[in-house]
Amino acid sequence: MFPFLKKAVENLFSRPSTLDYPAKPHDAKPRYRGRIAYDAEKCVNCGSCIKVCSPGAITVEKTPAEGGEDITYRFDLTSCTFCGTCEDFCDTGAIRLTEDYHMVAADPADLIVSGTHFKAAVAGGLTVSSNCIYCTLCARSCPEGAITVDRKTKHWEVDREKCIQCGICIGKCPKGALSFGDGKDAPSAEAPAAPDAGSSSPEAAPAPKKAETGPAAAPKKEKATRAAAPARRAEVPADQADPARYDLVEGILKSDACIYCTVCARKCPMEALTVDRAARTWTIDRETCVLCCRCLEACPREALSVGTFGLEKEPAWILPVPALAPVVPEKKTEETPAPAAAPAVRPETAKPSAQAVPPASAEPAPASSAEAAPLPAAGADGPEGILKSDACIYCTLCAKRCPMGCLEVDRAAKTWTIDRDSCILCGRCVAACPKQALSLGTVTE
Amino acid sequence: MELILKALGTLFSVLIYPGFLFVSAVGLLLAGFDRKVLARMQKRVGPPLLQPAYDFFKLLGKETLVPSRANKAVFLAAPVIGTASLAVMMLFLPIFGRAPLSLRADLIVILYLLTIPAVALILGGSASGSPFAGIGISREMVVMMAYELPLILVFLAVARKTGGSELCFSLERIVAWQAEHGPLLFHWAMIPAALAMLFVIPAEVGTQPFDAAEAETEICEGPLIEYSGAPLGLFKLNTAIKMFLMTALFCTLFLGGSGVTVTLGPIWLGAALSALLNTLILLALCLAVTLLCMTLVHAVTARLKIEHLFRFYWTVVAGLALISLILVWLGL
Amino acid sequence: MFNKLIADSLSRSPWLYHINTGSCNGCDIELVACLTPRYDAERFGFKLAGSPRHADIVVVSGPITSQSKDRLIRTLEQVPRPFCVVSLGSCPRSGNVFKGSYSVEGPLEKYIHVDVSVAGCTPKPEAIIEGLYQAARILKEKRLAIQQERKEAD
Amino acid sequence: MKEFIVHFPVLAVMVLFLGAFLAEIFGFRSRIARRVILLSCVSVSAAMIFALIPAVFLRGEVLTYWMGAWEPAAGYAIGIGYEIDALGLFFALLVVTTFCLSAVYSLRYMERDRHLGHYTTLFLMLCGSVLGLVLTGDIFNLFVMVEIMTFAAVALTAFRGSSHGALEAAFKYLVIGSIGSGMTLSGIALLYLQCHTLNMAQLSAVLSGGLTPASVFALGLMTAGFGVKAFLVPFHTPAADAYTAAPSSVSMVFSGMVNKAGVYGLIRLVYTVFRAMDRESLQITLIVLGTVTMFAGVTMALAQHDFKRLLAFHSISQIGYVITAVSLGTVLGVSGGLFHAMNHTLFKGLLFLCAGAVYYAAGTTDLDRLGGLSKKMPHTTAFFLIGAFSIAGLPPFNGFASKWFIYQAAWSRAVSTGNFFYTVVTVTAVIVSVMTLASFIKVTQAVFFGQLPAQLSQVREVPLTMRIPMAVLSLGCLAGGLFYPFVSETLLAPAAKAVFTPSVYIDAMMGAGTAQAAGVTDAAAAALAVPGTWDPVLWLILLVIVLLAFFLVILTGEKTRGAVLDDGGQEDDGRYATFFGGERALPSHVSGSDLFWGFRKNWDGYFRIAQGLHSGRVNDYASYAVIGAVVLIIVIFLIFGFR
Repeated sequence: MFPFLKKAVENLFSRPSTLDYPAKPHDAKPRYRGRIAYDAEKCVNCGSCIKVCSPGAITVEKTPAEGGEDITYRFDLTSCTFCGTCEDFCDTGAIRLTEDYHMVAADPADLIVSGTHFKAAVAGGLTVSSNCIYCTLCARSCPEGAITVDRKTKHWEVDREKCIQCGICIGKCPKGALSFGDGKDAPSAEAPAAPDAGSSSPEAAPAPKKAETGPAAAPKKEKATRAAAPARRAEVPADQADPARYDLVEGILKSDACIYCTVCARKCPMEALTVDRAARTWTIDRETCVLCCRCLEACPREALSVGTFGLEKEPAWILPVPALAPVVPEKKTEETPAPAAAPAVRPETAKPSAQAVPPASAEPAPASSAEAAPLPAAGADGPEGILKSDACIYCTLCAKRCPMGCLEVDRAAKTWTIDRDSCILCGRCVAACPKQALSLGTVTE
Repeated sequence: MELILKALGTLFSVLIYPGFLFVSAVGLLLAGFDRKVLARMQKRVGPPLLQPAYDFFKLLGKETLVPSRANKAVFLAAPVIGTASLAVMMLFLPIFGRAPLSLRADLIVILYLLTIPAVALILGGSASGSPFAGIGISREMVVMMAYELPLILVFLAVARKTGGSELCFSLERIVAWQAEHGPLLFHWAMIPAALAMLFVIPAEVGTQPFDAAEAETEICEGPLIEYSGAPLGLFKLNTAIKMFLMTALFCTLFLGGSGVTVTLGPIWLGAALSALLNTLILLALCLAVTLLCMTLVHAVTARLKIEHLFRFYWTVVAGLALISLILVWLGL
Repeated sequence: MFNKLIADSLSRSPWLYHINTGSCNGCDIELVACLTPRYDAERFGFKLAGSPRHADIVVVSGPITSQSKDRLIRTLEQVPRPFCVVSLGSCPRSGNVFKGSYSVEGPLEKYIHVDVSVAGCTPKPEAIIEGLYQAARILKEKRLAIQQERKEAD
Repeated sequence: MKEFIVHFPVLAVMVLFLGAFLAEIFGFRSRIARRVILLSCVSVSAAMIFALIPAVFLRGEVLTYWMGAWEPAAGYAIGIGYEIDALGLFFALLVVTTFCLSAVYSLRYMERDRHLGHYTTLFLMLCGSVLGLVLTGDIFNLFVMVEIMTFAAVALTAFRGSSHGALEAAFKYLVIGSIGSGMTLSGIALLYLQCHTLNMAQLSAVLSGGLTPASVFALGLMTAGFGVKAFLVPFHTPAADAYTAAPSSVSMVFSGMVNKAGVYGLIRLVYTVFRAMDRESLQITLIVLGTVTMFAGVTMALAQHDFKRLLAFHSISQIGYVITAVSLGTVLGVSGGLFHAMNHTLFKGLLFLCAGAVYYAAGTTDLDRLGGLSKKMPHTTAFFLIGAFSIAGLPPFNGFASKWFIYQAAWSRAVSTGNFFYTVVTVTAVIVSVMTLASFIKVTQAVFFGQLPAQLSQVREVPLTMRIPMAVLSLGCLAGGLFYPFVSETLLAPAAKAVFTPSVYIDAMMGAGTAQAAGVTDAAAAALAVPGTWDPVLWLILLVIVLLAFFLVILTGEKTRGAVLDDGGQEDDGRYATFFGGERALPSHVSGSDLFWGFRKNWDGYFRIAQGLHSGRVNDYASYAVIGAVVLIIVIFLIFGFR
């Protein structure tokens, strides 16, 4: 009691710790999520915010107006949980939760944040150019679920009724293949863009399909390399490829460092990789691969990379002849190592080179799948494996670290055994060993 | 004519000074002071000094609801009786240079008159018919039983000290004795009694930690639960007046009571000045006592359970008073 | 003048009664935070009362669950006039994330006129103080309106 | 007129006994005859007693009456003499007030019982015996009256024989009462052996020569005997049961006059006959008895669950006050004691009548089954509150005035003798007073306020003839407190003077000069002076002024205040329902049985022992009585010596 007494008397003669709040404004801490600020101009009316709002505090109202419609978003602050999800999901940054907490009103109408923007009617709908690789990213990002993509049949379709023309998919497309085009049917992979395709968004729809007949080929070449095809064709390294016989395409490449640990296969979202530990084979289904490069990140040995290689050309007779413009055979000259990013293969570069590309490249060539050769053995005889020196103290740390459970250490009997069939040579045990008793080397016995 | 003047004078002293109006004003001021200082002890800014007055006037402007299960007459009369008896009691304390009726009641009477407001509160709560109030009145009564023992011991110690071998319950005589021998607080045998009295005051007034009867967090303010509007305001006023009354009683018993007597300049001016000065000094003393026994204790303690409260008063506080009584009895 | 005094006092000494109608406790905690030394709502005379009969401002938090609905209505009935209702947080006004639940019977506006809404989930104590302050002013207006009515009735 | 008045004392007693016979003969069948006999007897008797007031109180005479004109011969009283001094008449007034009001009350209260003829007979016999007891000057006559009183009381206790515990209570009363009577009789026999006379005045004169061991033994026996009649602590056990089981009109008579008879006997014995109160050790003995009685009574009352049983324990407790005060041996103390005896008659009678009214209306006195009766019985509630405030000693009611006398008397003894014991007595008295308040708060909450149980919704206010006695007693309570100076001057001062002037008593009976011849001198008793200051009338006037001011403000300020709204009869209107944290306001009553657990918890051990001692077994009770009597006698022997 007496310490409290002392404190009480101390307090009596010290300044109160009370904020002089209503008299002096008091700001909230940074990143406080307060009143919603809504910038109608930035809004693209995608409706993601409405979707993610758990209390359903956001409503949209569309009123027809001349030449389009007025779109009004209302954020009811008396219903909001201020979770900030709408802000996170807003791709255009139209929604922002400010640090203003003064949300007090006698009239609840004062607690509704709203904004209206005019959205001109878009003449056409969403269209896809031949750059499309059917990766399904657009379908997955579509807030309205208006896009359906079938990789197998290479079918891309948009439901115009559902599409709200938010444009999110355009941003998501790795190949820049989407645009608001004319109102016609979406171009299929087989049918190149219609010549009269008008682009409202030049950035998003990079392919000037009408301006030149030729340039349409360039994107198609990209497409061709990844399009599904029944035949498998031989691959050769890019520097050795004969441009006459081979298309130079981009894809995942595997180096000799591969230990066939299967991690890449497990990480592949498209299940395009098959790795057989026993047979020490690494296979990629290039028609499935979307070049997301997750396998690169996953590989413990950094054995994978993106590179260009030659892909044996398709026989010309498979090529469907474009209906409108007979394509002059072109030859690709310069940009053999096309980066993974799509814009690199944009018309600017593709156009001048279009002439050089042989006509075959314009067709949707059947994709190829390559089977990598077995890894050449590192040593003269026997496979590579974990080796143990006499420094081992049988501490079992290596066994504990082994992801595959292939190490067994018996402290009492002082034995160290390894199941070489299970070992993926990931090297964790080597790193874990406190005595540096383990190493990677050729197994001789 | 003289009779009328006298009657008017009495009426003035009953209703205005030092009667009802004055007591209410000072009581509310004391309560405000208590709240303010308490807040400052908790490092808060605290309400304005006039906050209890605002509370009181606000309550006058509210509806008064009488619950259907309540006995209306008792329910409404209880707070009025309580306030009136407190206001009248003020006249029996010789704490001002001007104490018209202090000859008319002695310590024992004061002891019993003090129970009337508590009984009024109990009856009002009981009449409201609420079970919460039932618990509240039970606690209020136990609190009363708890502080009555130390209080009577303190009174007897004072009476023995000032009266010697004569019966002396008269407040006037106690004050006169102190004028001669110095305030009782400075007689060391009386210090335990003064301490005990300091503990009795918060229980009598019903402030934390001795407010088990009106614990708003457990039993929704106990006896007051069904009160609203003006009657509630009167009960709040009662508490405020009690605060003043008890501190003033402490001043009378232990600090010499009637303050100073100064004569300055012309007689009438001197009388007026000394009355003013007396009042101011008394007020200062009351503030000090309030600070010491209510605010400080409130700031550093939590509410006691009722059985602990009872035990505390019958052991520690009564013990203190008893020590004083025995010391005084031994002639110290 | 006396009337003015009373009306003035009404805005200076509003006592709160807090009803939790199924709130997650966030708002309740923040309301209590208003009474802490840092915010000290007692500066303006705010005080938590134990009984609705003492209340001037009824603070409602929570989305009015079906369990609490009747209790809320009963309690609100017992508050002497004039009084204000303040909805604390999003729940009483809209149900917030609980809206549409089988057990939510909100919004509060269905049962009683809400004088001041404090939005936020939960509102900051500063915002609560602001809301209560506004309610206190409304209280004064209500009192004056009652006076006016009486005067006209005479 | 003067000639008639001399016969009044004995006639007043005779009328009642005559009425008892008449009631038995004529009142068996006819209700009217019964009522006529009852009312006429009590009113005639009361009128006769009241007619004695001017002579005794105002003129200070002592009236004597010799039965059959058998006046003393050769200085020896052979006949039965009645002697009415201020003390006797003071008690007689209490007695007649009690039985008059009780008679009026019982008209309606007892209407549901059968055998009312017997009731009337027993009631009148009880009244006559107690009246005779306080008026007689003959100690054997006094014993006879005690016997009649005891047996009538036992029979009345058992009157509602069908109700629970009545016969058991009567049996306990019979056994303990007989022990008391036996001791009294033995004491009287011893005295007669020693002094060869039964006249109290003459006894007093003879005993002034000094006490022999036999007369000390007689004193011990008779003190214990009257202690039983007054229900002091080791002898109090039958009181609780008897008061509870008897009809309320009889309970009122018990507490209003039957135990007062014991008190009277004790005072007469120690002050007039033996004049032993100059011994401080005897005073202290009796004060200890009284203090223990008041403390034990009130604590037991706090633990009770039954309205009447609670009142019974309070009767015991208040008698403790009376005995304590009377034993202080000062004028102030004796007047305080007598005042408290008078007030006890008023407020305890009132409270018992209230309990009876509750029983009449609700059919039970169980505190756990009652509640909220104030809305149904507003008058009874008001009377009860007055009674409760009086017994709790709240100013300005009479209980406060008498307690205030007692505190002052005890404290002035304390400071003048420097004996710390008296301080303890003073403190105990104050604490007991607070506990009394507590237990009546409990009754108030449990019976009158709180909420009405559904089964009591048909309860109605009791009939007018039951309310009138209550109203009279309430007025008495208020008047006694407000005009205590008047009471103390006209009633208490003469009665106290009579206590302290045995020579006057002796001379009046045995002829002037007897006292002086026997060497009886009165101690220089001071006149009654109340040292304290307290002006209840002034206080009340001030209070009324303030209240008026309030009401003026309220009336003029009606427009500014919020309206006072009440239920308008709508029981289920939520706006006026009791607040239950929002729950539907179902009937929920905090009943009184254990209201003060915060207090009880700290006294657990004490209550366990005390309740264990009150086992309800008559064997235990009888042994307490015998052991108590033995201890008392030994103590008295120690005080006076065995020589």
